[in-house]
Amino acid sequence: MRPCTRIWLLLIALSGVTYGIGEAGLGGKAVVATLLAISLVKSQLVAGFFMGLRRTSFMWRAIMGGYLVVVCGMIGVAYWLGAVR
Amino acid sequence: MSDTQTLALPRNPPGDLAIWFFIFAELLAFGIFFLAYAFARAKNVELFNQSQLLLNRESGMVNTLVLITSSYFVVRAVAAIREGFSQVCARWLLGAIGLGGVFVAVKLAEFHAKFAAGISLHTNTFYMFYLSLTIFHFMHVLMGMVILGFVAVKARRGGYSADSHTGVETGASYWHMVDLVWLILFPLVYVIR
Amino acid sequence: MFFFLLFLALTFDTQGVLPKRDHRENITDAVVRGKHIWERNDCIGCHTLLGEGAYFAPELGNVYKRRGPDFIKAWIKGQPTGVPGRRQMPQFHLTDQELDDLVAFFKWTSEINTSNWPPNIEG
Amino acid sequence: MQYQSQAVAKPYFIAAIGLFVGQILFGLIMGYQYVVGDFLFPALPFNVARMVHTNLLIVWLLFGFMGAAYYMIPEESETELVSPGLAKLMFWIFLIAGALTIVGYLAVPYATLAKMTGNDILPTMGREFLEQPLITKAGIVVVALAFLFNITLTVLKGRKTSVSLVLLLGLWGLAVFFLFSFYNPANLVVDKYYWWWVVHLWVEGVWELILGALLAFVLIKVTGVDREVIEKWLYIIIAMTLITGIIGTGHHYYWIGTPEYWQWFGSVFSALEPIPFFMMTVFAFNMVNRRRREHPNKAATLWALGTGVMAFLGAGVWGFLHTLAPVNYYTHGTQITAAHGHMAFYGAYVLVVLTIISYAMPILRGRAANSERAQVMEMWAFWLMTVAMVFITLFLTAAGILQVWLQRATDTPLPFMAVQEKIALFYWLREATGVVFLIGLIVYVLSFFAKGETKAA
Repeated sequence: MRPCTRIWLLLIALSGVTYGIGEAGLGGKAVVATLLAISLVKSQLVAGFFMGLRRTSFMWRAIMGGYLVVVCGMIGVAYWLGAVR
Repeated sequence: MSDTQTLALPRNPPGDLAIWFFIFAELLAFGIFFLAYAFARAKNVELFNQSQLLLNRESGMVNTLVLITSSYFVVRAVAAIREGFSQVCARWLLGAIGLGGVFVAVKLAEFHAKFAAGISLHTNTFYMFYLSLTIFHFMHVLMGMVILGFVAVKARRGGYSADSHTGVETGASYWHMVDLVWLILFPLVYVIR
Repeated sequence: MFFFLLFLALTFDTQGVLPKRDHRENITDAVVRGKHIWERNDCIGCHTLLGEGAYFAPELGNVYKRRGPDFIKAWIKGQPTGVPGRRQMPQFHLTDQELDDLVAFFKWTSEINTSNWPPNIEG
Repeated sequence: MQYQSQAVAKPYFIAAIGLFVGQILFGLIMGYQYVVGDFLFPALPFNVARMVHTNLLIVWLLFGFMGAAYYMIPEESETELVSPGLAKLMFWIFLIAGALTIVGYLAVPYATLAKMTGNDILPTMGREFLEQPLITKAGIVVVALAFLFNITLTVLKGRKTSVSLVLLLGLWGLAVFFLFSFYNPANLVVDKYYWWWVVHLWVEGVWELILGALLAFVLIKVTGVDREVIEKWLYIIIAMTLITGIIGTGHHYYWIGTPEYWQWFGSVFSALEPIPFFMMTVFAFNMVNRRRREHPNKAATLWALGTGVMAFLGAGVWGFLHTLAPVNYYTHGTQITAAHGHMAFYGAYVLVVLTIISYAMPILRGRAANSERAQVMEMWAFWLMTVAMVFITLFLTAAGILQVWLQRATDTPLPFMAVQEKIALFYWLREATGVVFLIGLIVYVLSFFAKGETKAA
């Protein structure tokens, strides 16, 4: 099986997990953290393997990785703020 | 910064460098929009949680699978052209565009249901964000389909080769960006609560 | 291009909801005439209206609520104050009818839903 | 000079500088009126002085843009201008119409001027920056059409470059959006909504395209860097400009009666507006560092770099300071806005026009660059004006912060005029730096008359 096919199946599986959590109607800090982590992993997989950033210089990977970490992290912060309020 | 010489890098990402500036600009716009959503929610948790339950999570999930798969098709298209198979490349691209069409159809059905229920930008803050974000993304899908369409037509005519196929990679990179944005948008707006 | 389309879509949507926020059913002939008096004398060259204009003289979007109709008319009639060194407002020689129209314009303007701007009555 | 018809740019540039001087003089009068309120009253009320100040700015920048286009387009298109005669005719029409308008502002009360010029037929006057009488507005349209006709046909018959296409797009956009100045509905909210289509979409939209094209042209000439490299930058910058700037219009739609979602759209997109300006700065410095030749005109390079930096500071940083809706709630319509307006216009548009003048004027006068002495004077002028502008901005910002503090963000707000008296010190400081600016401008004008050896073009 081609590596990209494996990545594709992995992405499908992870999306299934996200959907499952949504169907179960779960909430709370741990669930939010899990969902954000899954999103981060998925988007990194797309960026690295599909967009081909994995074979580029550090700068490109850092820009994309940094962007994803900041966005997912800040979303996490916002949810945490919403939970403590 | 716009040629390899000044960057002094081992490798640039695939496709025309200009598209990457564009991609990062778009990602930045989406990123700030996502954060605006998240922080607006922090002030209004109840409203967001209630409204979120009324979204059609099934169609969101279907569209996630559709976009991931279409992105995968595009990867296969690039792989094909790297080996010089123009027609194979074109077929994968057409498949990806077809899936884009499925996304559009599902999304339109979803929008139709919402509009029929009388929901608009003014219903509440949640729906303002839901509609803005998804419509904004929707327009990117349409734009991506147009780009892939041009690339597919050119590939069909044998316009690319194993040595020269920047155009395919450029279109592919844009399409992956559209997919990547959705991978954050879907959990954020439809699931996380 | 794409962003311009989005901008047009938002403009279209805005046009649709504006009537609820600007109460255009209250735009009487007096309000229309008042707006022209406002423009004809270039009031915006010193004052702000809903925060836009020159920053030389007070905000007038909420002047109706701050001062009331009689004060506004008396004030305009009494200009310039002639206090040495103080900022001066010209005498525009408005008729009573024109003053009423201008006040009608200020009244309507003060009723626009501006998302609670300005933060307080001083503008 | 490679093409004879480029010479028509010269009167445009001279007129631009002349009107610039006028603009600054009126600025100083207004600055003085801010502290000594009855200065020149009733001969010259503040609103008239302000009208002259802002209208002169717009008109001289337009002269600068037109002169720049007449200079650049023949060289870019590698062909003579279609009609140099038309360009000369339009120069005189525009200059005379402009002068008459200013005389009208100064000679009769504004209401009388409105009556004389047919404002009753189609009322368009008395709105900020669009104070021009109906006939002047119509005149602007005629001049703009003749100008665009001339320029567009020249581009069409010659070589088409990215620089000339971006410039054309910007100039056409300028003309198209100006048409909204004729739309003045009785509903103030709708009036303001479309008023911004002229004002915002000019200065944060199509004018930026013109700015980018002018800067790219001068950088190609003075650095000798490959055209392809510069064009790629130009494309990316204008793409970013349009992505952020168009929906960024929303930052004007927070408090004028428009729906509240504009607070989100405006904040999100205008928060990104500094990016194209930042890229412009990086672009200018990058190209100069990679220059392939030492152009004898060092002053032009300085102006170009200054454009990048000051546009970023004024439009980017000072714009960002108060563009987010929660901040803007308190700063809207205060001296903070004035601070931003001054530095943004100076950094982005004044400097880019002076850049192209600095580059083109020596060539129009038959030499590659001015004498050493003249260039030194020009650089002095640059630093005097730029440093003065930085301080004007800082003082106005300080005044604005105090104003917000005393009048807006407090439980015991003071009335407007009481606050103005409390911040008078900053207005005095601003006026003093304004005088320094004028000195810089005088040095600049004198640099055109400086003697010394020059190399032939």
